[in-house]
Amino acid sequence: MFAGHSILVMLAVAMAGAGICLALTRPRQILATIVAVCAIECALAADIWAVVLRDGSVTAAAEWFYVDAFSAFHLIVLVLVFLLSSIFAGVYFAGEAEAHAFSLPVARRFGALWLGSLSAMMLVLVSNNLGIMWVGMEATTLLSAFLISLHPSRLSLEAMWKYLLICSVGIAFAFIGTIFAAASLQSSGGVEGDALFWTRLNSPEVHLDPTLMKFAFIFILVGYGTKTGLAPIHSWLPDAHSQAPAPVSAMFSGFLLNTALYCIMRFVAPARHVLGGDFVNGLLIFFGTLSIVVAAGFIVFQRDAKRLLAYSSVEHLGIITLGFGLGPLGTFAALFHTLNHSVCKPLAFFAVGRLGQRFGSHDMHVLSGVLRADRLWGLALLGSVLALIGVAPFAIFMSEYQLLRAAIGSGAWLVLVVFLAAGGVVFISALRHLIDMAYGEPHAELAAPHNGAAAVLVVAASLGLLLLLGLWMPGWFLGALGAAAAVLGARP
Amino acid sequence: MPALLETIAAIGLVSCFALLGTSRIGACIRWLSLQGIVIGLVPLLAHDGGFGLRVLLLACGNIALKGVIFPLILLRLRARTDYHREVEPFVGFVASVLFGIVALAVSLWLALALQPALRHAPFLMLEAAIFLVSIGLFIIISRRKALMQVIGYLILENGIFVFAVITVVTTPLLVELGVLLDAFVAVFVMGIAVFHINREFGSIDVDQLTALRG
Amino acid sequence: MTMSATGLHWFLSPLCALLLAPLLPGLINRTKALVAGRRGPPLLQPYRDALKSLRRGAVYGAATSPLFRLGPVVNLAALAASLLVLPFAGIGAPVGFAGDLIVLAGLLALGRFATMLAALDTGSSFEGMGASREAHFAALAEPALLLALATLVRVTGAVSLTPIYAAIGIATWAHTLPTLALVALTFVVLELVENSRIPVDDPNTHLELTMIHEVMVLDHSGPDLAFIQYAAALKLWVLGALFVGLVVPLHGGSLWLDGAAALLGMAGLAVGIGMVEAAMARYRLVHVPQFIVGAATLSAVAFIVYLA
Amino acid sequence: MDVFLVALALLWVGGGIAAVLRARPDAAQIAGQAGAVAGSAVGLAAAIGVLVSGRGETLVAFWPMPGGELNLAIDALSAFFLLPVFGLSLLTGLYGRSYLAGRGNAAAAASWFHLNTLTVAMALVIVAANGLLLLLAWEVMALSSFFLVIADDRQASVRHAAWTYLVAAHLGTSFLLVLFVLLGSAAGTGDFSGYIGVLRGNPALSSAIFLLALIGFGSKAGIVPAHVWLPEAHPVAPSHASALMSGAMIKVGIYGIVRILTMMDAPPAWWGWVLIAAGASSGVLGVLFALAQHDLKRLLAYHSVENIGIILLGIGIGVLGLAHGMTTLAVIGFAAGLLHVLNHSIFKGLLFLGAGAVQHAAHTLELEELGGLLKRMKWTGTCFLIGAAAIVGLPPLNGFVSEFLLFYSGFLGIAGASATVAAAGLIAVVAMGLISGLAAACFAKAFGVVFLGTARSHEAEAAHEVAPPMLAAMAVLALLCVAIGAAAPVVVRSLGVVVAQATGLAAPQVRAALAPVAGGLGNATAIFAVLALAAALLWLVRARRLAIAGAARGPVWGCGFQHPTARMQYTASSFAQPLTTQFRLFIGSRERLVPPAGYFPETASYASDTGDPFLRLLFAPGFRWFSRVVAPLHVLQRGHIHVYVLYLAATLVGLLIWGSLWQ
Repeated sequence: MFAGHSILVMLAVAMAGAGICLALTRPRQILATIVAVCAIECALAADIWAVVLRDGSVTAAAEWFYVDAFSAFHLIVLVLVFLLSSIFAGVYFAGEAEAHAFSLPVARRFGALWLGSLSAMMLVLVSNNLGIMWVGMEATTLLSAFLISLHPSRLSLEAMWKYLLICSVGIAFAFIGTIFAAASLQSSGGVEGDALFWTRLNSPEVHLDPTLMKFAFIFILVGYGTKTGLAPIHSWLPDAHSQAPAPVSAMFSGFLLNTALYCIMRFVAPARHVLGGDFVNGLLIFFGTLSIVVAAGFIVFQRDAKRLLAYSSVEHLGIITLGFGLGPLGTFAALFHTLNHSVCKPLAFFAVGRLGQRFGSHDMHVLSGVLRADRLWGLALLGSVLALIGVAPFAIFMSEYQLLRAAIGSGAWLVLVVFLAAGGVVFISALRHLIDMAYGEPHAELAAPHNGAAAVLVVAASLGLLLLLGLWMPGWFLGALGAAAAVLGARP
Repeated sequence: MPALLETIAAIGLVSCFALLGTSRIGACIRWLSLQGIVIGLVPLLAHDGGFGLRVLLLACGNIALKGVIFPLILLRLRARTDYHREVEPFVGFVASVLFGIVALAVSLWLALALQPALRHAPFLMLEAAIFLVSIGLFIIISRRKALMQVIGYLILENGIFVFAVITVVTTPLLVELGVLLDAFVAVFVMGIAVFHINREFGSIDVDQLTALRG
Repeated sequence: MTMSATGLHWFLSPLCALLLAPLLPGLINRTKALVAGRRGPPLLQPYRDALKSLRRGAVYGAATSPLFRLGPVVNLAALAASLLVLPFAGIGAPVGFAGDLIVLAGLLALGRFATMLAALDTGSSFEGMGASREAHFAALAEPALLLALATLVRVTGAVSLTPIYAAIGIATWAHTLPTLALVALTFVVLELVENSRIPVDDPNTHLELTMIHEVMVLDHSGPDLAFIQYAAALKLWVLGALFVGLVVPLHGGSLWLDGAAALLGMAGLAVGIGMVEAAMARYRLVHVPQFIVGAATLSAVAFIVYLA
Repeated sequence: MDVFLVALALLWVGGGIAAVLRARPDAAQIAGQAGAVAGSAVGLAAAIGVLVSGRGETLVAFWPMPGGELNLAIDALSAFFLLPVFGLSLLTGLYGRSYLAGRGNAAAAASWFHLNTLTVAMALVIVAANGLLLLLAWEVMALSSFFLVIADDRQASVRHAAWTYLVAAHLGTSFLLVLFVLLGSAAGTGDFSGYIGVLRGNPALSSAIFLLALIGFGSKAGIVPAHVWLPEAHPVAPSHASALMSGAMIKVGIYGIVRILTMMDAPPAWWGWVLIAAGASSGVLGVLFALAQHDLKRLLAYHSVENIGIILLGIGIGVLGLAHGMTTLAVIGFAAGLLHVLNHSIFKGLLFLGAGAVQHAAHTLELEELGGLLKRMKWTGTCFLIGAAAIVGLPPLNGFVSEFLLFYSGFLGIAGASATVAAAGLIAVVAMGLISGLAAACFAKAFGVVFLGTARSHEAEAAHEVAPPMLAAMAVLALLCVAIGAAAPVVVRSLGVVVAQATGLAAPQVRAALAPVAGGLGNATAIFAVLALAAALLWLVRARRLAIAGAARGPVWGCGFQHPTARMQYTASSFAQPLTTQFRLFIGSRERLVPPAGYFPETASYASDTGDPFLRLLFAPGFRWFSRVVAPLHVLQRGHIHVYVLYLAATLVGLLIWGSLWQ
């Protein structure tokens, strides 16, 4: 199939799926539909990726859609996260307590919003026009808001309101940034009309106004950074992640944050081009490091498992941002880390969510002896958290190693020390909780677990992938990462 | 037509001060709708490119949404939710107005700073845009009621809209419509959220929403 | 294997030790008695005691295992073996090689370890107490011994006992008097500590609570006891020889003269110890460590004095 | 190299099967044991092959990982360090099944997977010739041993110990990360050959790398104060795992230090001093802490710290010799250190297996609960006695040989020309003297209280001899202790090739330097032969006399106590009390003394309890302080949405101001 079309088909399928979910009459059907749609999206995304890797980029609908190696890579991660999360959603909602019964209206709302968010994120990734990209981004906020309070309760509503308001305001700023960017092109006598097109903005022959570009980038960074969860504007993140149903938290950590970061990175190339590396990299390194440190500090005194994972997301997004600021090798490491984190963190949320259902709480003092209570999800929790805190042979160890190479390569000694110190803090405190959760005797007397094939599949696939990438990086994958990094003007 | 533009800018500023000063939500909403209508006219006057179909459509859409539909939604919402209809700010009205004056000065300065970079943006409008944004933020930060925060957000939106219209000569229609759609959905969603909050908490005082900490 | 003594004389030094060692306790006790104004036991009393208990049968406590019987044997064998590296007077050691001083220390430690285990094997609290004290003081005495030897090594530049003692002559004393004197003092202290003489321990007391070495061997009887008594004498001899070789640095070349001088030296040492025992009372146990550590410091000072 | 790979494959297949078959524990245990034994045997053959032939083997293959390459190399040094790894793995494999037989559950079955993985990882660390590969194996090593430590996870103390262990491992690894990344970016490659290229003739970089290595690898080796995880982790792991960890794994840390040293030019003198200081402090403090313990395995763990100190003393003197160009000194120093690596793995493995046997038989390791086991567990007791005598460094066992070398190097330094070297030598000699004296005291206590006297509890009374495979494993190690002691000259001579590589000196030079000391050891062994002869003779005499005069069992003069009870025996605490009180300053043990009062005292008791002072006074307060420091962060997240939006605005304004100032 010709890739240009498959972009359109991809979007169409997602939206159609959202519509169908509203029409279906059985929760099970809806959950099945979600999985099916995500599977199709996977195939399409793979097709697009293949084409992109072959001939550089794919455009469609008269330049409105444009996919290069960078966005194609994110696309793959996106569909992967959604596929796994959708499969898990089936497992999760089947096990919901009566209080949170997964009734038809709830199911419909979930299905529609879920696939709606998917299509919105896809729109962000494939759109060439920065305006449309912004529209998509705002749409993800609005659509995913009600996923948080799928079962309205005081806490979930509080979390949802904070998410909604803070992110909307932030993204409004991002729009100002976008306008500044367009203006910077225009005021330097650029051709009118297509001022908002990234291909145009990024083409080497145009000349941009540095002042405007500078402010543009600041607004973009703060605006989309809010949604990326960069400290100190991450405050909505732990609330939303801790209150949303597990599949939703997984999807948030797994890709929503990365989508926002992706938008920032779209502006990095032209900004570097105009302002030189120091300005942009300096900002990225600063916010990345700050996020790592703040997250480490907060992780020390967490009690709720999902909050802990949320702060860990702040940390890891900080790591990725930091990587993007550390030159070619850093960019490569950041992309690698993106994939690893997006596979690992959802798994952790799955495990905590599922175990939380069985123990009736996410409090880490209540969760105990999970390996005995539920071997499968216990292993998932153990493996994913160990991977998250950077234990080899899991892939995150490798991407952090690459990041260290980048840091030393660019002589960022202070950053190196801070990174390792914060990493140590996270390791110490998270491991303490992990051991007490995973091992020992469960406090509560629980029925024997019944984990279907779907659950096993999710766990095995995620852990397998993490192990594989930690030990073995196929050449073509390496090439793909390299190409993606090259889009940001960096080739390792 | 600079004269008209200046009038619009003036009305915009006045409406902001009114929003800062009034203690009743209903009044706030009405001022907001006035602001919306006036702001909606800007595209028609901003560029002397004449009235294209594009511009017309844009203007009508804005006026319809921000001048009419949003206020109606908000009023309905207020009728449904808010029992005592005071704004109940953290920051008193006088202080708010004082802040407004300061903000005005600052945005003046900023506009001056930006002017050289954005040559063909009418100066007053630029200032008004910045002012609107800052006031929107201030209201979100300083008001207790969820409803007022929505209003603050809309003021912010207005500011950004003005800014977009006067700086970027021509943005593709598709984008404009997309932005409008988003704004609409945003208000819609926020409305539902406020409604839910009111049902759960028995009020829309967001200061009660502090259970999630640390 | 370097024959440090010419011809057939190499076995003389161990022979002297094996034959004459029991004379030392005899001499000590005799001196003590004379100073105290008594006649005291005959010089050969230790021989008699040993032979008598050798002929006796043995009684073993209920708790003991074969290790209890093995202890005295190993102890005596170790001390006997240590004679092979011990230079005596002009007569060098039968076996002299680089590092033999380490072997000497090792053998002493082996004997001590065996004795301690045998004591613990009785399961009685008194033997246990004795073993504990022995372990305590030995742990402090070992560094002292090594320090003293290290100083001699530094002075003579040799790492084997025989050459070390061969190298120490009147001339050496002449220009390193303070160093050697301090080392000699250390050896005296070690002689007293390792053989649990007054002022460290009183072998003739009858209050087990205050004993160190004697209380460890209370339960031994018969041949075991004989071995222990003989081993004690040998230990006196071994450490004494280290001291005497240092303070009687006569290498006239004539075997007999040197030997005679050395024997006289040993006798003198024994008499001296007797005097000390007669003159002094034992320290309270808590002061013994300070006594030993003091000795170690003497050697450290000696070393530093020489280094500077 | 193929043989080596086959060994790893066998180990891992066996472990894998064990992990898969966890549903059927017995089958799983058989598979795991088979893999461990067979694989280790093959691996041992490979290592010995390299040592004998003297020809190193290498394997370079592509590894699709940026900065990494599948680059393996077995040279003499690696082969030498492979000996304890595979040797102990073989014996622990032999030992393990009977030991785990008590708890034939799924977890026990799975523990084989971790055990074999640990062996594989250690072997890979030792043969890796690429920084990233080494790091990966290093981490796997830490992880698999972590799972072994937490095997008995129902007790909170075990979980805490496992946590301490993995934290220590991770903090150490982060230094190694910096080390290898730094070298890699300087050399532009991850391979050791490249490292050598940049390290030669670059003293500044070399010193930095040396310090990083000392901390990173040293934390695994257990240098004070990074030793705190040892006494936590080793006691709680299954005993054969403790044996493997204490006997082999901490040596991998030593290997790392030595390997890094081989990559550099002749080291500056201060490295030697640093190593000697670390060695002396670790040695003395380790044995002092050990004295105060009354859990057998904790005590043994602290002795590992002590022996690591001894090893470092040797290496330190060797480095000092290299720095001053004193070849003989360098050679003998390194020889002492390396030989002690081997020896310690033998007798410490033996002692841990013995402790396991005791636990298996008497269900406790609390010294005050044990006693009189020698009569019930003759063979275990004998093996343990040999191990104890060896670790104390008594002739004629293997411990004495390496300590002889160390003393000898010390005396050489003292006899030598340079005054500074003489001072270093004196420090080494005195420290060693103190260490061996204290060690003797400690093991007199340990062996005496556990195996001698009478039982202090019913469990100890009911103890029985353990299964033949366990005995076999211990017997082999005991025999090795004796054999190395007896064949000392041969052993020392054959160290030449390893030492040559460690020091970078020419083989003939090394052989020339080792020849005299080997000769000396020859004489020593002769003397020990005489000793054995004399002992035998005396035994005969004694037997004859008693045959005539008769030997009776019965009450002896127990100072008037005609009916001694078990409770009258000297306890471990009391035995060590004089020394622990004397060194209270260093040990910081908390003593509880209830002195007898009045003429007819009812009760009087003495007990001492020594938690690790570094853990108690340094690390734990540090952690508490840190969590106190970060606690105020709460304030940033109080739940007020207005404040959050304010953060947003503030960030924006701040950035805008900064941006407008930025040029």
